[in-house]
Amino acid sequence: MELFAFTINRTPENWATALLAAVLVIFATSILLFGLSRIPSNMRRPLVGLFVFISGLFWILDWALPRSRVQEGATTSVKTLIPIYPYDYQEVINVLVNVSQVMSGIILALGVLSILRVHFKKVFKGDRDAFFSIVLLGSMAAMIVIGLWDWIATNREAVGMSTPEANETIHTAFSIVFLDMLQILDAAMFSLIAFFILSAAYRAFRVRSIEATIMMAVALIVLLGFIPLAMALTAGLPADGFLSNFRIENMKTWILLNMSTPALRAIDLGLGLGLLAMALRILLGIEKGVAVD
Amino acid sequence: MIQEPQTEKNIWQTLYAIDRRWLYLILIIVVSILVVNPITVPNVVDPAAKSLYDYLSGLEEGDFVYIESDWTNSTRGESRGQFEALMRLLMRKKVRFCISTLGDPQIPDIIRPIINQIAQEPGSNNYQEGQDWVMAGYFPNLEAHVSGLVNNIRNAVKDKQFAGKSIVDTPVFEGINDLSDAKCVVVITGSSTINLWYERLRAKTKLGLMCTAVMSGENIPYYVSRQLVGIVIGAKGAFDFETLLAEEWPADEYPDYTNYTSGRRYMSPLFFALMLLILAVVVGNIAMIQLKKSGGRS
Amino acid sequence: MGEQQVLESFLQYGRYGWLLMLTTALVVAYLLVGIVLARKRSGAVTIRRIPGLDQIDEAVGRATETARPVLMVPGLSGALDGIAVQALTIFASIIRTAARFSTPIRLLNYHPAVYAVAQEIAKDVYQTEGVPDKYDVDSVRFVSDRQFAFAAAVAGTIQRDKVAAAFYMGDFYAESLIMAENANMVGAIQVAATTQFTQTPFFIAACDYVLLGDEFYAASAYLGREPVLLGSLVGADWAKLTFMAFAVVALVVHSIQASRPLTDQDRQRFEEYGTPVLPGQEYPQRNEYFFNWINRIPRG
Amino acid sequence: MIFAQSVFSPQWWQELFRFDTAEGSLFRITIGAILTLGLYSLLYRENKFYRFTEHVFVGLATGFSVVAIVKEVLYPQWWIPMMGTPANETLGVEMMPAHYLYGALLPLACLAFFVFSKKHGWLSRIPLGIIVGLWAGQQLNAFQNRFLPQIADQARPILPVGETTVPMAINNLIVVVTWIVVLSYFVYSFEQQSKFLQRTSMVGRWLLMVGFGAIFGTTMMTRFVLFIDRAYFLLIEWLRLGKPL
Repeated sequence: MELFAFTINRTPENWATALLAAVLVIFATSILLFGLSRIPSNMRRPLVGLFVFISGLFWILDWALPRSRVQEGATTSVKTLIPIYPYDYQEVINVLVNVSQVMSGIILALGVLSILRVHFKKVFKGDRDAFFSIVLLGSMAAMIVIGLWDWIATNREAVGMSTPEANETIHTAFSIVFLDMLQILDAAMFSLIAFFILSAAYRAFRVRSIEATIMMAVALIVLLGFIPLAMALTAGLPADGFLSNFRIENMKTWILLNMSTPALRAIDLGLGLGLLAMALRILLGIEKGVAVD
Repeated sequence: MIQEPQTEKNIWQTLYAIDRRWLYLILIIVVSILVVNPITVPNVVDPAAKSLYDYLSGLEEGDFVYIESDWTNSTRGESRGQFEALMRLLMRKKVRFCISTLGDPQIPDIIRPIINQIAQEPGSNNYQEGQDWVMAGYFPNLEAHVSGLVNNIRNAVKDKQFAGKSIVDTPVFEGINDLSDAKCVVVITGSSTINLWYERLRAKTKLGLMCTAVMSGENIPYYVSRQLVGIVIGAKGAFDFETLLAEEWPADEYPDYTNYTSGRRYMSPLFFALMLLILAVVVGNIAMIQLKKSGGRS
Repeated sequence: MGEQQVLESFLQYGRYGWLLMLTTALVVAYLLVGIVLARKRSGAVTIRRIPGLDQIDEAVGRATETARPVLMVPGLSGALDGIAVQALTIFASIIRTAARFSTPIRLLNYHPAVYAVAQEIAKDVYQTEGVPDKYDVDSVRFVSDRQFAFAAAVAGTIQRDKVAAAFYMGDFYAESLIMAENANMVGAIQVAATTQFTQTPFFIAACDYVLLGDEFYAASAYLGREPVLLGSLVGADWAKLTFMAFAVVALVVHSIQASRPLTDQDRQRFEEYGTPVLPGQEYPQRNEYFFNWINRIPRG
Repeated sequence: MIFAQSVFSPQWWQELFRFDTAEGSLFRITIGAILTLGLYSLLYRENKFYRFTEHVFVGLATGFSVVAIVKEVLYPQWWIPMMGTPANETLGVEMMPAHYLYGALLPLACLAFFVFSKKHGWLSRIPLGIIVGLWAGQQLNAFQNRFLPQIADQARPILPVGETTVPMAINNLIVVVTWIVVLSYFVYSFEQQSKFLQRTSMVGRWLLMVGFGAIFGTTMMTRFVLFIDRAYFLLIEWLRLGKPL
């Protein structure tokens, strides 16, 4: 049974066995993949295509397989009608989500490599901006050290190997770099858009063409419809009856529900179809960007 | 850069291509003055916000609501006011709730003090963590979390603990065996985490959304197609919720109750900033028309 | 498993019965048939003009004249997805023009996996253009995968390098205006296309040319005129026409149905398949009639 | 009165130079405030202060991405399933078996590093292909659940009979017509020779602008509130120039 499930039951003692099994798998896969590098070049394209298609197929099955709610004791869960031995299909899906994330996570190292490359080059070439590159590399290193240290400290506290009091310095350091620096910087950069929206609107909202005029008029009505004081302007109109349609908040709601909603739905549907077509082309290996040329 | 032949520009030419930094300076001045000295503004409640408020306000004591709070400091201006108003309503109605978060691992640390502070207020029925509400904490994987919750809520949060025991063993989760036992799922977010709920949530569970104003355009269609029970939009939505709270618990009957916070506070600077924008657009247009008339550049 | 459970297992097919899955399958079929047909008789398909795309060469040309770089941003996709791949496919043709004129490029990436693909595509383009030595590996960069750090760095790059042309294609969120306004400050020509339609108005306000909606997906077919791409475009067009026709039919049938009262059987069915009912609303919802009617067919 | 605690008072400066590191202390707020001003200086023009802040920002952000990937992805989603966890009775944790096959992901993902190699560059397509393939497979589900209910909602009664009132009927008609007209703008491959189709397509573009105008209007509110919140942070929380909430 264990053999088919590809698992080892863990006890506190057998960590070395588990590690050995994992290392063996890593080693075996490496050899297998190394073997791939020797296959003839006309086989490369179909091979990559096969990888793409099979990984997509898992989710297509998730779309197609019927499922049922199953009562297990006090809880209800969803099961596929056709269990894929030895797991329920939902478990397969959970693994897939992991796979994509773990692989992207490992590939992040490639991105970090790119950053290190660009900035170390600047430092060693004595670029005009070398100082700023040092600042960047320094703050990156500081964040990694503090972040990981704090994480390890927290984990040790969770199993009772350490106490929060003993790790107070590192917790404070982390909360400074995270809450008081990174988060604040995020918020500040985000809020800068207020200025850019003002200058963009100043330039773009001109009665230059029909399109620009429509956009401006609708934007202003919707805007006023959100402002309580502007609503007071038309508050003199009756609350119901025909004239109520000209109250600014009613105009806003009407535009949002009956004009903007269907227009946006239409554009969204087009985007959805484009995305689906893209996905199909990728799965079939006929999209140039991912397939081997 | 626009090269003008004549040395002296007339006022319209200056205004037409005004240096954007002047606009920025005026905005900074206007907002600064009103942030320091806010003015109280009246309100007209949005029906979509009222719809969610009425639904939640109609819940009975002991009902259960699942909350996903995804906001971080970057949308604090809008989401915090919404979150506070929601907490006040649920606590006053004695509705049990469980909060999870998908946005950022630090969110529980940001919102827990807010909840505890509101729980101390008069009218909040002295809400206790583990008794009346629980924090399911942070879930890194959006996709797996939402499908997990929909498939089996107890299983999805059973690893999260409060005071040494699993949160599903606390009184909060009593009688909650499926997400459809929750009266509502409320998502407070500044990002597109809501899309997954539309995709995964089964029709029987109701979904409410508190989002930033920017997201309203794409989410109102879901309110129209009734995939949402109600939608609370931006700081105005927070102000709406605060206004509705004040209607249900008016200040003369409940003098100690806090109904208004940042929703109302941010309304007057917002109003004047938007007025500034409208003024700028009008001036820009007049400048353009004047230039056209005088045969300047069009 | 009892019969009830087997029936219930079709819950995932939603409130609209088999129609939902069938429609998705139909759309897929349209796309596939479109691709197959276009392969057979390529050249027979014409696409309407997409103004923004005609400006690419002009923008790159201007960058060459001023010896300032061309900036490309393939969006802020959270993973390596079709949107980023599509953006990079469009960028490939921009990089090709840039390689011919030896214009410097800056391709700034948000996601490491997108960065890897971008790196490869850029390398390939320079290779096929016969100028592999002109390719600078550092011109294709990973910046940061945190939204506003990315925006800050792009804004900084735009201002410091004084880019002459900027192309934003793919998934963009709030940062769209930060990039576009900064590029506007340095006087760059900007072409934008985004799948997040909420950002399109800001690009319209700040950029010179904007591809609306799925013109973004049509772009690679428009630029490359490859049968596969043209075919899927035609398939998507057919799907759109079908949906339009469906909307008209549904309108008529539903209007007629809405004029008759509900039966108890209808009510029971709504109960069973979990149609949401909101307080203060009639029960069941009006626009469910039509699908209620369709639902009867498979379950008899 | 209000200036008693503000930046104009000696107390404020005393408090700042106490370098108190407790959460929400003036010292910590000041760090954030200075960084905020650094980013805001971009509004005037690109300068050294901005450049410094930007590099700090990118450095911290990338560092945090690394930390977050280790903390939230590699450890819980790869290492733990691969190594399993023994049962722990005191914490009430059940045994999780070691799924050692997870090990295969490491060499598989590492193939992406061949991207710089001239000879084996194609190997990097394998991990990237798997990621993009997984994305592509999900699109059927996403399309079905996101878009089809919206199309379904287009089925609305347009006859003013029964419970449908005349205004409702008119609104419903407008909704459907708008939807169809805008969608017709996005039809690419049919020659738009006829005047009628060209007109429809032009009107479709106008209606699209209505949608975009609405987005612009709603977004402006958010953006201003975010700046107002930052102004509150700088003026009230940091400089203490007014009464807090």
